[in-house]
Amino acid sequence: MTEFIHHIPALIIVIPLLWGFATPLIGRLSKKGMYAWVVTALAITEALTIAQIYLVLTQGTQVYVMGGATYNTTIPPDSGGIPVRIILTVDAFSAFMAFTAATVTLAGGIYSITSEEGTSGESMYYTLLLLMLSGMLGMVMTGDLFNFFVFLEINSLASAGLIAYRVGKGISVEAAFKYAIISSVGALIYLFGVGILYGEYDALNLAMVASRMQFTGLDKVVMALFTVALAMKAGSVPLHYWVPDAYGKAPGAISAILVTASQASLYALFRVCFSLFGLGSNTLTTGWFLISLGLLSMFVGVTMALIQTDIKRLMAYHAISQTGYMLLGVGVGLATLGTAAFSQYGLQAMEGGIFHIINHAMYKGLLFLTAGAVIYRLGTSDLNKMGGLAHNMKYTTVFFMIGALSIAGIPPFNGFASKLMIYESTYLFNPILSIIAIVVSVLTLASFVKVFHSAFMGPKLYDVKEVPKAMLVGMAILTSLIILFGLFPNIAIQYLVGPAAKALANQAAYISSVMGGA
Amino acid sequence: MVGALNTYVTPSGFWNPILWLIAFLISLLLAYIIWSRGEKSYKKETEQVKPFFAGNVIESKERAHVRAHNIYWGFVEALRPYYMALKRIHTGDVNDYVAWFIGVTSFMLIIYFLWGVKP
Amino acid sequence: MVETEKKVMARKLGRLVRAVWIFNWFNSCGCTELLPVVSSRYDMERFGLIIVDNPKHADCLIITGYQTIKSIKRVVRIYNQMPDPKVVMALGSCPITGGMYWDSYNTIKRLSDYIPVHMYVPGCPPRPEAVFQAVGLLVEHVRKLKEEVSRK
Amino acid sequence: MMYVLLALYIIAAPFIVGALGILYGMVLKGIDRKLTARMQGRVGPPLRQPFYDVLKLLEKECIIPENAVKWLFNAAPLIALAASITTLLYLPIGPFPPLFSGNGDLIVILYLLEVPCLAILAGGFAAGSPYSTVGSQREMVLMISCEFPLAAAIIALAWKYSSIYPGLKAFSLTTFVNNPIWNNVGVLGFIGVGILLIVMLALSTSGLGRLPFDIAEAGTEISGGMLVEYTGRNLGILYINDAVRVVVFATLINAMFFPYKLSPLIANYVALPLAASLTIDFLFYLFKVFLIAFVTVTLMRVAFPRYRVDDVVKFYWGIAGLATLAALILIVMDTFFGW
Repeated sequence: MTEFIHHIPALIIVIPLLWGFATPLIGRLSKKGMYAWVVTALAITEALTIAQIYLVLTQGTQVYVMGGATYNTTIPPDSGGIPVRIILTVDAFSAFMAFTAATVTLAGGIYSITSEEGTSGESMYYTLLLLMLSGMLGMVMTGDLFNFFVFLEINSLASAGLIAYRVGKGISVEAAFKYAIISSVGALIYLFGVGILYGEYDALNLAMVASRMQFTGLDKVVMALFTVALAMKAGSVPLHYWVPDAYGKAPGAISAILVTASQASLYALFRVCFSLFGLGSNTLTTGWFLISLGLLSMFVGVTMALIQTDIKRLMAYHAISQTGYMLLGVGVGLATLGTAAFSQYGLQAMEGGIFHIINHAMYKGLLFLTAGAVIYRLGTSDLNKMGGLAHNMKYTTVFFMIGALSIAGIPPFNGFASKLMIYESTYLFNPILSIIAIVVSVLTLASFVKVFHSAFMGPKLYDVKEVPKAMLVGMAILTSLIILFGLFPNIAIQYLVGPAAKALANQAAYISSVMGGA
Repeated sequence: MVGALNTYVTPSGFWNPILWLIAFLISLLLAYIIWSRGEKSYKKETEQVKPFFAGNVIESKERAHVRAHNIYWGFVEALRPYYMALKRIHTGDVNDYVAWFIGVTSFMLIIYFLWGVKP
Repeated sequence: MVETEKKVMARKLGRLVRAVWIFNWFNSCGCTELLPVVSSRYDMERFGLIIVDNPKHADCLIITGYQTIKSIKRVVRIYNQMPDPKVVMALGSCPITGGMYWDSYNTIKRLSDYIPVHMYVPGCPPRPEAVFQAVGLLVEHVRKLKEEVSRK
Repeated sequence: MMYVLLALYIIAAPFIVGALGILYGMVLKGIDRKLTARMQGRVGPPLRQPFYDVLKLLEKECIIPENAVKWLFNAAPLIALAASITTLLYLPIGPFPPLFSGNGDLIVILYLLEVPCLAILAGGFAAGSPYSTVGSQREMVLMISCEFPLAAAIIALAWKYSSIYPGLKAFSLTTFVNNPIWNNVGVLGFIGVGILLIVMLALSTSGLGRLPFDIAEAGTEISGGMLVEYTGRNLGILYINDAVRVVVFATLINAMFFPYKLSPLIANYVALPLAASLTIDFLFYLFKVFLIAFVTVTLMRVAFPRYRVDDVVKFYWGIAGLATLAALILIVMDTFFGW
């Protein structure tokens, strides 16, 4: 049994990959069998990620060498000090992100059993879904720069295919086309940076390159290429234009999972800024880069969302503005890295930013699922054609209210817990930051009140029934986590977010976990 | 004395969600006590339940529902110039997206070359 | 009236009288004399009477002046939209008998054909004191009702 | 044993604070109507008028409109009143520290001030009538515009406290009460905090939805705005909620800007037992709350006509917003250069 535990990191990536490609076979046998097959795959991955978090908390960073003699010989004896193979380094931050991605995909998978029923090519849908999940988990857990590019490509292509799943008279295909172009441009620029690093330090492992980094002129080029390419993939403002198109046109559950896909790129941006360049680079500049991205994303995202009339585009703009909160939180942590201020409020700012990642994944996933439910029943996503759904879609209305209240940061829910941490730590760095953050959270509330009114309130215009059970189960999973994190933020901080923040901030530990030869 | 419960502490503040929820439920009970003393009955299905529209009748249910596009007129009107500029930037053309990407990359290149690394 | 219903009505009216919220339907000459009732000269707020802006909040509907055929439809609808224990006060001679428009083709002659009117305040236009006398009569009526109920 | 005591304390706290908020709020409303009348040369209603109003409202029929979403329509006033009462738990009542001190700070209060407005707004939308929808939208615009100066004022003061007392929790109200802001600011800081005080007074007028900024329940324009469809006991609860919110806003401003006590002054003349000094401080607190409520509600109601909707946004994001940013800069200069 102990042998199996060491292989968990690899299993987490491989299970969705293999089970995804086996789905069309099962699908040919029986529809019900395929649903069971997919849900068990997602459930097993979810359980493994939880086990992984437990392992990382108890035994520290998990290192797994793909194809090595034993699971943790990172530097083979005859390689002269260079970790040759692909190494999965799973520290607390990666385990945290893997858990987030697996939970939202589980909820989305259960949700799409009924929401995608009867559509043509359903088994391909589930294959791409599991492929996308393995791409995300790979991006989050790999310690190898090039391997990250490979998983980034898997994830981008799978989600481009899924966005175009419902052709929707060609509009979704156009959105998927834009998403594919932007992802490939970003990924190739990232690959170009990896090429430069490989040329300079003839190593691809992130920890290895970080330990050998001398910050030459070329490294500054790489810094620029990495940070901006990953910022685009994460969807921050000056480069956010693809987000409303991609999320707005994807089918119900996919836009919820796309949120965690762009959060995986956000993870990569933080990993690059903290672990690859770390204290060698001028953390004030990279910190201010993240903070200014955050401020722009917050304000422009929410002001654009206020005037949208399409329910999914409005929520897409909110995904951008909430990503701004994470960038702000972690950016303040990065800007104060290494100084005395870091221990005073920098670490808590990072904790707020990272806690906001999982909170955002939960309530944004829930909101996209409720939007999918409304579209599933009404067929249109235009807010002007909706009205009075609360009369007979009771559960969806309650789920939507919980999601809207938590995204707006209203006290008892989880959005408030992470935003409170961000407000009360970033203002010490610069008071303007948290003033803008508070104003943006009220504007978020305003736009969701608008959706709440035009879609759910008003006289009974359509006699629609409640959405089928599986969709409600999908939403219930995310709602229970929202309420859990809302009422017990201490537990989330102590077990999930605190170790993740410390692991991210501690570059030396990351390098020693790989180079030190566990 | 009340701090015995595990309060969620931030660098310059604190917040206890469960305590608030208990207090909220109790004050909800207090409000319900006052509320329940009032009159419950009303004449169903009469003219009484029609929405007040200055004495006129709203022809159909569609017209009674205010649609989404004319919401927050006040706010959008006050920030009119800002919103005009914002709408112009969001062109929806992939070439502009990539152009923005190249622009921001070159800008960040200059920033990193100037202050990218600690001297 | 059954015994308990009278007691309930006494309690309701007893409370209503001390804080009458008025929805005014001033739409003709009848109301010109009534502005001092609201302003500082006669100040009706002394007795807890204030003007509210929609019938759903109001207890007392004051209708002044003649009602045309078109406007009476609105009046009936507004009367129905007011929540119970409500009172209607017709001011001026026009709603009582049609006033000087008694023979015109488009006004209605008697308001009480359309909605139950509780108090008539004659005068064209009626004096502000007449309005207070009407409210006084309402208070008097309620006091008598209470005594009768408490005696039983 | 300790937990039983704690449980009793937690259960009793909302009732104590609720009683104070409701009773004193209604008394303040009565005084406010009396003073407004007197300022307009009228005699004005008796002081007990708000109690009569509520008793009458509880007797009237409680109509639920046909388009309304029934459960939300009835729940909204209750949630609003409950949230207003819980806000009082985090505010210092006169000499006594907040009942839940150490469990909620200024940012929590900032959001708890929003929850009642949000509940009434949701109720207005749930009513499904055009007037109430337009009213609720305007209330949302009012909330957006108030947020910027309110957040800026709170952050500026908290930033000031964090730079003077790094050890203390800058957002907790006990820090505000124990060391009043006026004593530890230089000249520039004094002007800055003065500006913040004026902006906070304007904000409390719009937070309560009173005349210059009552675009949400504009009587003449949209005849009752959000509250159009509410009748009977629902309207009674909203009436009480409005009264409680006057006490909440006045206590917040009192705690932030005037946390002074009267008993130390009297103590050096005549020896005061503890009970006497507490009652004096409590009465002084009630008087301060009345003064603040008089300035923010009565004076503004008598002096100003109603703003247009977009002018409200321009005022709060333009004039008041720039004023708070200027105050922030003054406070920052005061801290760094110590003028």
